[in-house]
Amino acid sequence: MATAFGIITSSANHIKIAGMQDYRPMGAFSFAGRYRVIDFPISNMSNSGIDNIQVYVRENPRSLAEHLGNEGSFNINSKKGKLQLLFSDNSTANDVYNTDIAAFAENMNIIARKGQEYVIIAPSYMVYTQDYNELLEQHVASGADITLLYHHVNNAKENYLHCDTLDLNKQKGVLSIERNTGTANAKNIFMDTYVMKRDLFISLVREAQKLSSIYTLSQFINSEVNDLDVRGVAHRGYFATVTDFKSYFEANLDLIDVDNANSLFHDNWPIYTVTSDAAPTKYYEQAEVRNSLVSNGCSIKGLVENSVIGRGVTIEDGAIVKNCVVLAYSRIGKDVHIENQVVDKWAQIIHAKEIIGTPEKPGYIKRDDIL
Amino acid sequence: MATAFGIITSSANHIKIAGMQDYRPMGAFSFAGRYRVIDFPISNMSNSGIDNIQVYVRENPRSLAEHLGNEGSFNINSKKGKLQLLFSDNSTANDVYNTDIAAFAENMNIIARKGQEYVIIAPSYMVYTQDYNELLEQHVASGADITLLYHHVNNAKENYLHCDTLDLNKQKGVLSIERNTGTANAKNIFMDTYVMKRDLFISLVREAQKLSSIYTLSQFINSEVNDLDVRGVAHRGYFATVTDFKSYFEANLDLIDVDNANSLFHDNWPIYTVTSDAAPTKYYEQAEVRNSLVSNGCSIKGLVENSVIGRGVTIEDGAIVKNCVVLAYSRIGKDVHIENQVVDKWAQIIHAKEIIGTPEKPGYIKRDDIL
Amino acid sequence: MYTAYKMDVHEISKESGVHFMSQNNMLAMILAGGRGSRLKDLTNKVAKPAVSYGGKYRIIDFPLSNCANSGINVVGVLTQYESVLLNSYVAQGRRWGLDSNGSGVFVLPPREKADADLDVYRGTADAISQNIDFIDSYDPEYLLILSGDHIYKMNYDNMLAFHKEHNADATIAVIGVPMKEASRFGIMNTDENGKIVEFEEKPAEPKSNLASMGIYIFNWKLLRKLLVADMKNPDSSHDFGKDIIPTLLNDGKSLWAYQFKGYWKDVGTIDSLWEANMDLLDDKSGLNLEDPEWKIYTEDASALPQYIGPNAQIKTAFITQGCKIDGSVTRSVLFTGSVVKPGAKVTDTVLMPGAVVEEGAVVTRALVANNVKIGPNAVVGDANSENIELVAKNVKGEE
Amino acid sequence: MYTAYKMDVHEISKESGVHFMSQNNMLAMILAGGRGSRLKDLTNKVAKPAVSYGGKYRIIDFPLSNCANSGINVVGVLTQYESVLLNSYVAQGRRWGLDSNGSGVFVLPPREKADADLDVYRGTADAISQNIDFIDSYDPEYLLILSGDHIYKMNYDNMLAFHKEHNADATIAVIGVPMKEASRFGIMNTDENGKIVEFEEKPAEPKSNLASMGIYIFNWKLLRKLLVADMKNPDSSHDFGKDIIPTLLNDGKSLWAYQFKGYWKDVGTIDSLWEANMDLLDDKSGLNLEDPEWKIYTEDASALPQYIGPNAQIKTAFITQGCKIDGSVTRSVLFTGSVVKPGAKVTDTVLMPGAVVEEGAVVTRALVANNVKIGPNAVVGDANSENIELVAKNVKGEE
Repeated sequence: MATAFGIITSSANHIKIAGMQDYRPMGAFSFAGRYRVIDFPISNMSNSGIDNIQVYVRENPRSLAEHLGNEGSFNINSKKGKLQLLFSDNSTANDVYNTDIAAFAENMNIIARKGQEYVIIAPSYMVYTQDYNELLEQHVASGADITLLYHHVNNAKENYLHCDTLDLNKQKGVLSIERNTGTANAKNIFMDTYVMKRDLFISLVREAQKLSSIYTLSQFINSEVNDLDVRGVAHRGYFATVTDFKSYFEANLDLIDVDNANSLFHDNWPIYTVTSDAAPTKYYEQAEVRNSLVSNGCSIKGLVENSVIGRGVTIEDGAIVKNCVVLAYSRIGKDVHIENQVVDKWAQIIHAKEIIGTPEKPGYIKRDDIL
Repeated sequence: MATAFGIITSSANHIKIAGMQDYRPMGAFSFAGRYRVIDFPISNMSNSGIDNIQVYVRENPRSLAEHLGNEGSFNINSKKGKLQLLFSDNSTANDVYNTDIAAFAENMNIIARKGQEYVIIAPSYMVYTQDYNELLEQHVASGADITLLYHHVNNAKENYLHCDTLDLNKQKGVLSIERNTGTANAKNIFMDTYVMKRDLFISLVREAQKLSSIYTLSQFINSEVNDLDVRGVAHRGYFATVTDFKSYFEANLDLIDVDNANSLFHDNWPIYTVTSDAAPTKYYEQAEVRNSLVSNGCSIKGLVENSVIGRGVTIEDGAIVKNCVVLAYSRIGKDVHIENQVVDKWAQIIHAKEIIGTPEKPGYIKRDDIL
Repeated sequence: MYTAYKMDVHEISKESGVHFMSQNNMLAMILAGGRGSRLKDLTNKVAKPAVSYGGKYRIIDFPLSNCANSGINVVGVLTQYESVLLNSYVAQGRRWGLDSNGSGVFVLPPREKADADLDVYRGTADAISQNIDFIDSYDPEYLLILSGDHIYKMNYDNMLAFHKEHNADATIAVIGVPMKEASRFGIMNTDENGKIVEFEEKPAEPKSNLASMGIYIFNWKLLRKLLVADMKNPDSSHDFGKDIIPTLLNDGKSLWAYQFKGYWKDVGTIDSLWEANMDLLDDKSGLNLEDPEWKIYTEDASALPQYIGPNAQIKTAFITQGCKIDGSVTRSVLFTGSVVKPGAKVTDTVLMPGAVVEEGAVVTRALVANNVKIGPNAVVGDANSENIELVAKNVKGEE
Repeated sequence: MYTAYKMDVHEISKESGVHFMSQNNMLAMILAGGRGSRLKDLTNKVAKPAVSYGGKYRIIDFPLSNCANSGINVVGVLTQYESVLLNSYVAQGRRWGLDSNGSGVFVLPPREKADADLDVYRGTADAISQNIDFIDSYDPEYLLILSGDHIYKMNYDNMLAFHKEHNADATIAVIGVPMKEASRFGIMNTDENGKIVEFEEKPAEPKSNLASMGIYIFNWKLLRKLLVADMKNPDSSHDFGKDIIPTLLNDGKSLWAYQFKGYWKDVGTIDSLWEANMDLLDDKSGLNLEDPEWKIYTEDASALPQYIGPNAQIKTAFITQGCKIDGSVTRSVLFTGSVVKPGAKVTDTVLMPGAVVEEGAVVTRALVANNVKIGPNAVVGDANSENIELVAKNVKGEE
């Protein structure tokens, strides 16, 4: 039986989500009310029996460190397993140096001590479910050097613009890995998920470092596709990226659609998270709630429609909340009307009476802000 | 009953331990074989019923993050309590800006949300036992604004040179807090431990920030001793600082002395740490061990005298280890002779046959080094 | 040299089974052996303390969370009847943070010993007596006795402070009940300072309205002596209320009443269980489960947030994660994973975990048990009924 | 719309007591009810699986650590006799990392049910039968049965792979024993592929040397059926070896022998417990407790590192934290908190937790029980004795 350890990468340096990212790394972003984005890759690994997981973090580690503080929440045996946060020194001189390769190289002595034969690398900023054990078996059976997971989409002209795409031959061999430039709708979006032997991974990191300090792992593999057997494997089921503000907003609202929820959440594949021990939600007599996901601990007296409501949110009398993603502990005051907004944690909208965005250009309310 | 939350501070910017500190913050330094320095302040707080603890970390957080990953190891209820790691952005421009005040200010929104009336601040780089509950009661009863813990010593001319001292009046009122300049042997060494109301603490941090970006908390309190009622309380029992390489070396060997151990470790005051699940230590037929503290998981075939041996250390046939602090997983090879050394983790001394330091100038062997 | 290390005693005794108790030096024992037979079908396979309550909780979450929040870290749970679910529920101490190094929730059923055959607990006091060795292994100064089937939030550390302040031999928590109901309770008659002068079990003519809540703090050394004597007494019913407390009073010991003010409910019947749930809809009931300083902890169920469908109408409700609602819900409490389908009407009702109300069904003044299905267009319960209808079996609907 | 969320089934069933099993879908049950009466005074107050071993461990740490390392996350421990220490020891699942969300170590003593009075377990199979509802609540595909009193390191996940590979109905772990001792064991006779053709309990003339280790993997559905039938069979002794395995063979089921190679020891007597400890001094014994890939986890005692005094002489020893040694120790194993004072001589001996050897005392070929004190200049044990001397009471010395 092949064994693997897991690596969960932080977002690449070209991905920025203004606002929210000032407070936490993308993996710690709230998702579907009670989860964080990183719960998905960690649960995928935990459910696949991978109990040795390294999580790379670049900036603002506190929220992620707290969330991942206890392996037990993710059903990882704390004795046999390890959920390890690895920090990388950020070059403030120029962000181009802060590559995944640089982070791996910095922690190479820890990687080199791992006993597992394989490594599975997954991003902290994409949402999907995948049995990595199956993927690993497929990888071993195929004889490939590297297996890359991708998702075929038909809307790549206007979406996934921060992602890489895979160009594949008939045998699913990877011909190239390149940034999606929006040239066509049909594309294989690379899910930044890799399977390979640990030793190959170590030598790739070392070689890449020798050649250029700004190589990323995918760029370097792209330069090696002629020498290595690199293959793509198609992912099925729900897939979302959190690579810009709009994709974050849309992915959250996606989950209100039952079909999407059904293709992300499966029997016997629990998505773990850290409980906040919130009480159930209280709906008052005036409440009107439709077509929404509501987390525990809320107090609702207003109208909520087509929205995702995080834990402990207060929605007061006469408030109207439509097409919004409201993060935990926020408060939408009396008679306040908001549409197409992401309201960050602890924000209070009490003085502003109307904040309306459009689905194409949703608004953002900062954490701890009082409006 | 007064309630307090705890703050454990990282070492001030003038304290540097070349070598070891490259790999971990001072709180994560190994102590007495199986502990880390920070186990002492955390156990003091946990045993005093303080279950809300903030630990500030400046650099190389990984080892500390891992060590403190699980509140349960320190007997802190993970639901009611919180052992929280707070990071501070280090100004790389000039280290003088990286003060404790700057770190507090950066995390002020979290401090401001605490429900406890008092705060107890203790350093991560000093070793002592103290019932903080008693100290808090004393503080409340005295009516002082700020209580500072100090230890009276009679050897301050050549020791404690990186510490502050308290000048006290007859009523134990603090007249000044100043760096020990080695002018006299009898001094009250300030243990960098404070008790005050949370609200006073917050306003001190805010005021200090307004006045100068390089104020430390102790400097600012020193400037306020005429306006505030600041008092000293004497600590009794074993006390050691880990503020330079020599003090680290000596504090470790101190504990071999039964009297010191007895004044640091008390009944009903357990010092918690994280177990490594090492097996007991195996002594072979050739072993010769005297006057030493030996941790579990070692394999000993050589001679060990007046030394502190960490977990999982191998001491081979014919090796001689005297007056040494050997950290975990190191290996002292066949016929190797070392004296007055600190051997860092994972180091292997196998080729060098003799490494001899003096008690006045102990040597340091780097982590992962092969000599 | 060798008088050495003071740690000796502690280390050695720890290894041989004596453990270190933190902070308040008080160990808690929860009496959780009740059959709860008036809860009928709800307790067929589940002991009463494990019955679900308040959307996401079980009754025993209350004393356990109170212990965690009061700084008590070692809790024994005395179980007896049909306890497999209760045992495995409380065994996972992490739910209440009681899994740290030095903490634990310990299930204590009757057991076979070298000198005694397996036998049931004969009474509340006997349950403690049979576990003297467990308690001794922690060497506590104080022992807190709790019941596993009451809903309330209480700081036992404050009660201990009261106990110490009065230098009491035992302290009993009491609550004021309406005078006309006092004869249903064990009543404590106290002097003006709160010292107990007399205890009357269900007095026909009560002299006071201070009812015992079944919560006791004892000095362990004293109680231990009494229990050892009580075990040998053939005339004793081995009960705290009937035997131990009267003995203490007869012996002239110093017993104090600690008056509790706040929400407290014994959910002994279907009606009172339903009422206690409905109390959660009323901000004035005095039971607030959202206080960040005194949370009630429970099992961390893996469930999506509440899904509220396009046809949902929700007015005055207490709903937890994992519920799916696309019908009408009014003045009701919905437990984890319960489902209300389009066109269904749920009013003045408690839906226990996994209960499903199919399209067009109407449920009124009912308590629908775990996993029960109310079929399409079925009608259950009655707005004018005196008692709450317990629905413990699937109800067939009309397709 | 409402056929909705596939999570339905899982969430609902979870709430009603069916839990999610991770990874290998195998639940383990450890039979830990043995009195261990041949261990004499060591098991007066402690069930055999809780007896100390190897400096810092207890015997039951071995199967529990094996489970943790094999990716099994739910373990039932069937206890019966004098189990308070054992129960509270295993209840703290964090010791083996078995306290994650979804994991647990569950103590399962006999219990009272709605339809049955409290009664002891009648045999190994009956102990499982009485907990069918517990097992069902996890809905495992495979059930692993273990014994709580053997010392060995074994990957049960590999055994499960073997079980699946052979499409077995049941797989039994076996170990080769010397042919002349085979008649003391339950012997499996297999065909050339390892399929079991016959089982003989303590055969006078053994046909094979493959002894059952009392470790079984069953397909739970099949075993469940057999157990239900066995419970009702008045002629059954309700034992796996005597009843269940023979029935399976008679029914023509596919039983396979999984051959284990490695260290395995049943520590049933004082001599064998002593020997198993001495094996730790020998690098060639095959029992390595230092393998980072297969650690044995145990209680995390709060103790200082070993203090080795200026007069100490230690040759060939296995010593754990909390010990204080200032005398001579040769070929011995010292448990947590044991003390050897100046001038004392400890040879070929096991000092259990907290044992103290005072100045000038001489202890040879002995096993000194927990917290026992050997007084100054006392002489205990004999280098030429056939059996190991168990010292269970303090020995007075000469001052």
